[in-house]
Amino acid sequence: MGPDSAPDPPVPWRKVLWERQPFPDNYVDGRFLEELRRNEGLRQYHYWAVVKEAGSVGQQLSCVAIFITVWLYMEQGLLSPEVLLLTSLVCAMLGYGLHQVLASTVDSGDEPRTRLADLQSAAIFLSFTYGFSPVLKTLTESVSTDTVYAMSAVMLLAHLIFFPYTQPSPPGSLSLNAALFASVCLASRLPGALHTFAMLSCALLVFALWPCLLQRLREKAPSQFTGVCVGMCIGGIGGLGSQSLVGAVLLALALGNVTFFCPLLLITLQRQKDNIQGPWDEAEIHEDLSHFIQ
Amino acid sequence: MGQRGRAVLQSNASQQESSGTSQDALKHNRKHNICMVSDFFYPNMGGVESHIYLLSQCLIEKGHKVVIVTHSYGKRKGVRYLTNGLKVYYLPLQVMYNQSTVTTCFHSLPLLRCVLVRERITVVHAHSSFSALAHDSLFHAKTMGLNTVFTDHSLFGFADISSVLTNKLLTITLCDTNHIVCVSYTSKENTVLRAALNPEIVSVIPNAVESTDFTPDPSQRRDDRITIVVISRLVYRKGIDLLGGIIPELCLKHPDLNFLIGGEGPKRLVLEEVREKYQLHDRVRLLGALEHKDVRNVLVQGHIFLNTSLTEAFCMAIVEGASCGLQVVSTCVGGIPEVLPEDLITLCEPNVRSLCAGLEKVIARQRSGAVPTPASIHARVKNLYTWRNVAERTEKVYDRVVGEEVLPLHMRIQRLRSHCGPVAGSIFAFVAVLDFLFLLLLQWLVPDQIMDLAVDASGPFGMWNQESGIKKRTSSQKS
Amino acid sequence: MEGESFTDINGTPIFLDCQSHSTFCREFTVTSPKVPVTKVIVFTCSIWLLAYAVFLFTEDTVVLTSAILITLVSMMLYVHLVKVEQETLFIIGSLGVQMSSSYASGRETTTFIELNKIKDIVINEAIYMHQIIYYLCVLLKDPSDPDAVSSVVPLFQSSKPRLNCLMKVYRSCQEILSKCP
Amino acid sequence: MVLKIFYPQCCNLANSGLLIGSWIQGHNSAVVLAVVHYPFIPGQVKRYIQQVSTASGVKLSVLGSWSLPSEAEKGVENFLRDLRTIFPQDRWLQISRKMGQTGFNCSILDRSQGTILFVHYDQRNVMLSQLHPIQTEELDPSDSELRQVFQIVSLSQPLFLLDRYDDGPLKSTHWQSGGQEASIIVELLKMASVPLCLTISCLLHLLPLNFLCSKLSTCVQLSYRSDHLRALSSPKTAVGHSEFMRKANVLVSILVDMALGFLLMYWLYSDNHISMLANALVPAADHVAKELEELLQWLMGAPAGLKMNRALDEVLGRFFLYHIHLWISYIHLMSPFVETILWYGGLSAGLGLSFALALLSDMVALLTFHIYCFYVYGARLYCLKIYGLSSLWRLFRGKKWNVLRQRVDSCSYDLDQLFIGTLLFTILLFLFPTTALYYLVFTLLRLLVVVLQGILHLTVDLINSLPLFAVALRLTRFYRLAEGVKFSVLCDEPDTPLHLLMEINPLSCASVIKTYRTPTYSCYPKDSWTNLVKKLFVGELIYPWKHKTIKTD
Repeated sequence: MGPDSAPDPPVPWRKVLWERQPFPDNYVDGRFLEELRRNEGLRQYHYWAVVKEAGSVGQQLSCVAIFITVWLYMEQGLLSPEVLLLTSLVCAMLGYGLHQVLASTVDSGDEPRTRLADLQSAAIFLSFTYGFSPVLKTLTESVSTDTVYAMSAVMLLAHLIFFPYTQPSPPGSLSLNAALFASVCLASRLPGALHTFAMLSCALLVFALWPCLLQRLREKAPSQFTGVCVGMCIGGIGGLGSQSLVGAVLLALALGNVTFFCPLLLITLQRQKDNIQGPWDEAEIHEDLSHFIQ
Repeated sequence: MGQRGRAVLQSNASQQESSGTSQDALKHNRKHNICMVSDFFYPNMGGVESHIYLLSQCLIEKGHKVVIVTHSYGKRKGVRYLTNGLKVYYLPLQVMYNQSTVTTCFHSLPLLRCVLVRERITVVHAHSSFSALAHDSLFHAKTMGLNTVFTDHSLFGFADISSVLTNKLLTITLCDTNHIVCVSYTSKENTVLRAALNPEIVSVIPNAVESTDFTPDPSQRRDDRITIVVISRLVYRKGIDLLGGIIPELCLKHPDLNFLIGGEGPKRLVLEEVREKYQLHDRVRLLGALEHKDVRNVLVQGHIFLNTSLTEAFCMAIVEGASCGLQVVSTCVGGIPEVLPEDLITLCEPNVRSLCAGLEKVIARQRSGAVPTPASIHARVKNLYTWRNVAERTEKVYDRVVGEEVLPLHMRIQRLRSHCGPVAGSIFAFVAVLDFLFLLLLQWLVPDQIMDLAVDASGPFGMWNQESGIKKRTSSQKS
Repeated sequence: MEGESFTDINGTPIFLDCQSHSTFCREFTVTSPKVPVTKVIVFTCSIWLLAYAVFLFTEDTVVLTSAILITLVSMMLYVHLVKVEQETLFIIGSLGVQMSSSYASGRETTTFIELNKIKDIVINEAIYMHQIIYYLCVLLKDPSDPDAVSSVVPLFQSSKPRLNCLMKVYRSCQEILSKCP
Repeated sequence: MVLKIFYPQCCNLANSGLLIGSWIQGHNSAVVLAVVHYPFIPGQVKRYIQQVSTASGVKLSVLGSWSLPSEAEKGVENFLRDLRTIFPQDRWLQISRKMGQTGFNCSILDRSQGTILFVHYDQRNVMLSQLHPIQTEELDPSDSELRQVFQIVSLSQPLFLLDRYDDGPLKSTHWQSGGQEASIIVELLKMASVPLCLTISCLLHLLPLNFLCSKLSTCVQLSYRSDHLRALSSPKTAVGHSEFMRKANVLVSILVDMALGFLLMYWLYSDNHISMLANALVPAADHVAKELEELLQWLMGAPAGLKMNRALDEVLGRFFLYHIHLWISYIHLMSPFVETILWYGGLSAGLGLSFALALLSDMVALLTFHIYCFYVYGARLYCLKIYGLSSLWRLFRGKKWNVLRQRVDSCSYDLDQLFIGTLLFTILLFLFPTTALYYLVFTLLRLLVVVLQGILHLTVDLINSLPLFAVALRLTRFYRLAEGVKFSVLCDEPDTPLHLLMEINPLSCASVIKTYRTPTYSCYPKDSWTNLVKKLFVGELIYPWKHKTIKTD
């Protein structure tokens, strides 16, 4: 039974251990590795489907660009805080209306938030922001502008990286917090307390409430979703273009990259995939077992 | 203790007398001086640990000299003796993660060299690919010109980044290892693929079970109910989440069903929550960590043995269950289908539905009484896997390995570079050269002839075989 | 009796001198070689040269003074605390075992262990630095449990002879211990 | 079997006679304590042995005979053998010395014949020495042999009282003191000590010492010393070696302490040093305050180029400046009385140097109270910020601390919670450097004071706990404190039994201090180093030393 003995076996080899077989221990049968499988369960992607999914990434990128544009306008004094507040209010009302309309079309499973709760939240937002805006104003006074810009840039990047693109509705805490942190930093650079207040309300609108509306839109009216994405992208490029041409070109390049080039790369690289599978692989649990314990 | 000291004295005397004839005797009888190396050994408990211990005992019985090298466990460091003069070196090396030592490729060389030289080792046998010390010893043994054997106890995937790295390391250390032992055919396929080996130098030698320790005792069962026994560590890899799904499903259907679960681990929480939610406190008993000697007493209380592992190279637990006369239900993963004949095991897919169906079938058979008696199952399983057989087959591997020649340094470098890819191969060829230079430095600092040769406790000139009185004394030292 | 020459674990020669005062009383003396003069000179010179090099940069005589002081003090400490020239094992049957070591400065430390505290004298193996060595040791009884060993007292700790030397001492010790239970 | 005979060195040249000593139980050995010379009357010898045995508690007996070659009479041999019938014994040792040999011969008259080992010992040293580690139990047959030898020799002191000037019927050789010397002074002191002790202990009982608060180190020292005095002045004599040593150590340390204290007093009151000190103190306090003020001004600007939050910076700076102002006015109010305070304070040195040091430590604590205040404010503010920031940082990442499971869980927050949390987090984060800097500076100041106080406490503790008596004993009478014994071969002649010399191996100085250190209340730092750094980092308050008494309640 040791290695290299008994060369000519009369019975066929079986892949079992419990039987003493007339083969040496290091015998290699013709059926060696016959259970080896490659690239099992590979998902084939279609280019346009991937592009459509990538649209939400581009849309979020544009959101950030729009926010930056608004801040640039405010900083240069081209946009008065009152106008911004008014616009925000109108947008918020419109968005809330749309949200309610979309919610009422199909009765959702979870219990809906009451109007009163929404109103309460809004009151909290406004009062806290208004109350803290003088403090926030002086907060970064002694910190150098470059530091504030760098910090905001990093935070906005973090927002983009950690944003839950598949389901933006309950906003991911880290991404939302990063965005709010960045907006507080940027808002504190503005000339007045009212400016800060307006800027923060705008940030709340763009980073917290807009993704909720977008999620609704995607669930209820998927056809419009693509249009909204395209619209946001154009809006972002246009807005940034009015302030800096280079910024707009860079944004356009980035958007093109994310929405068109990256999906192409994914699909071409997938052909190179070589994954070995066999009986030695750890079995995966596909069922959802959490209902047994919760 | 005093007697131990005396044994040392006498052995040296006899050694000097017989040193002239020893060389011929060694070749003729093909007795080897084997050094087992692994990070995992007693007092740690587990499959690899008991494999090394029992294999060593059987090899000592066959007249070979066996020493074990592992890292120190807490206050247990230095040199210890176990039953039958099995000498264990607990080397003071830093433990990094999961009892595996830190590896720098070099720092273990001085101590390993000392052990290999003073014990006059002919074969280095490393165990477990998780053990950094085993990899180190394979590398250093080659530098010192010794033949090596490696036993792989576990299966690995190919998909994630950690296994890619581990597989590369395995490719490098196994590149000039003389022979590899795997515990099942699946494990062999896996190892051949991972380390890019020639399948001819890979032998399959299954683990074994001390079947005399696992005898059936039907009187311990309660016949008014059916008991399912699960004995495993409660971790994800053992499929405890599946078990958490099976328990409520079956318990609702069969009011006379009981679960007896032995073992400890992070997934205990899952089972406790299931028990809590479905009010199964009287029917699902969690026994916690079991000592090896208690396992049999738990097994004989059950009718069915359930194994829900998600991956397993050999699975001794199902053999132990069958040896105690239980019906075995198991997931069909890894090497499990090779272990028991079809009529002794019910194989299921690793999901709750399939496992439940398999269990229901067995429960129905059990109810109808259409199952073989425990004694007959035991009689069939008893002689399937014995340590003596394992030792015999391993001995043949050693015989084959000893005859092979060890590659000189330049050949070794060539082989590393051709076999392990241009980047990793070159790096490790460089490491091999450094290792060789380090060895030369050590040989200059402490020449081989200055090291005292160790007095054999086991093996052809072992002192313990000759004095029966000492055996008993020191076996008690194990505790 | 004549001294026999052995080597220690590093290969330096040492001398074992056995004196048998009576059938039950023996004295083993292991003598290590003296510190070689060359070593001392090299050590001193290297420190002084280093100090002189520093002195050339800083031009501060404090450096030279402190270098001289450091060499003197370190040599004195070495001779007084580190360098053991002789280790003696004095075994008196039915009374006990006395270990003493005398340092190069002449300082002597002595420990006497009574026989009723001794369980046995054995040769043991241990990991020392990056080597595994044999050493002779006295096993002490645990006062609460006569079968257990409470601690181990190593012998010839600084000279560290090799196994053949230990074997010789061990045999004589066992001879005496077996006579006087 | 080897028969061991412990033989006193002083009897090497004794006239022939009877060996008096004791067999050691459980061991095959005998201790020779004395030689009773010829001529004697056996009855008297027996009576004498009886007397001494009852007085000492050791079972003494006649071990055998001793003969010196000088009186080389033939008849003696037989006479000696016959003595055995007079003093019936199981074993009869017959030790004799021959001309031309240094060793003695010994023959045992009993059933067994075995080898003999002579161990010579110095009777005086063995009698006076105390074997370590100290065991308080009574003689126990299973005990170690050497311990028994030591105990027998030290217990049989009554035997040694019989000295050469005694005109009794018996003459004997053993270690002899030069006779009882009586000093009048010593006797008077002994007489006086009893009533003195009684009065002191009465006084101590009268004094209500319980009110003393443990915060002031002077009070701690006072209660500590009073405890010592109470222990010293108990009218009972010390029982056992360790109690005696403790008392002696305490007495010596008090005496040394007081001597040092008087030296200090002498220096203080001799050249009007007190007023010099007082005059220097107020300007020094002023100077410190000014330095602190400057430090605060610096902090209120842009310290080390750091940009702080201006508003908060000013608020904090003004707050601390006001404190310093308060402090300075307080000091100036106090300045006329400083000299008087110092004058009376200096008197405390009369109680001992340790008191003066403890008082100094308290004064340092009082004088740096403003620093302590600053530190506490800074630490509290900093601690608050750290806690706020850490919990808000968890919120920032969408996690929360699960109190029940003691771990960080993920948690989905509401929009408004997230918004307010981030707002607060941002504010705290930007204000944090300002607070941290203030905290850092004042912590460094506080640490300086703590180190100073720590050194003072250590010194006091050293004075309190150093076993001066034991150290002096070790230096002057090394044999009194024995770690063990050491043997050397005395004479090794072919025909005689082996003679060994047993000497006393003195306790090393380090272990003397370790064994006899007087236990004290406070002598260890409260925290380990890593713990201290951790505490400093999270802004918990640190104190210099912890008292054991506080820890218990």
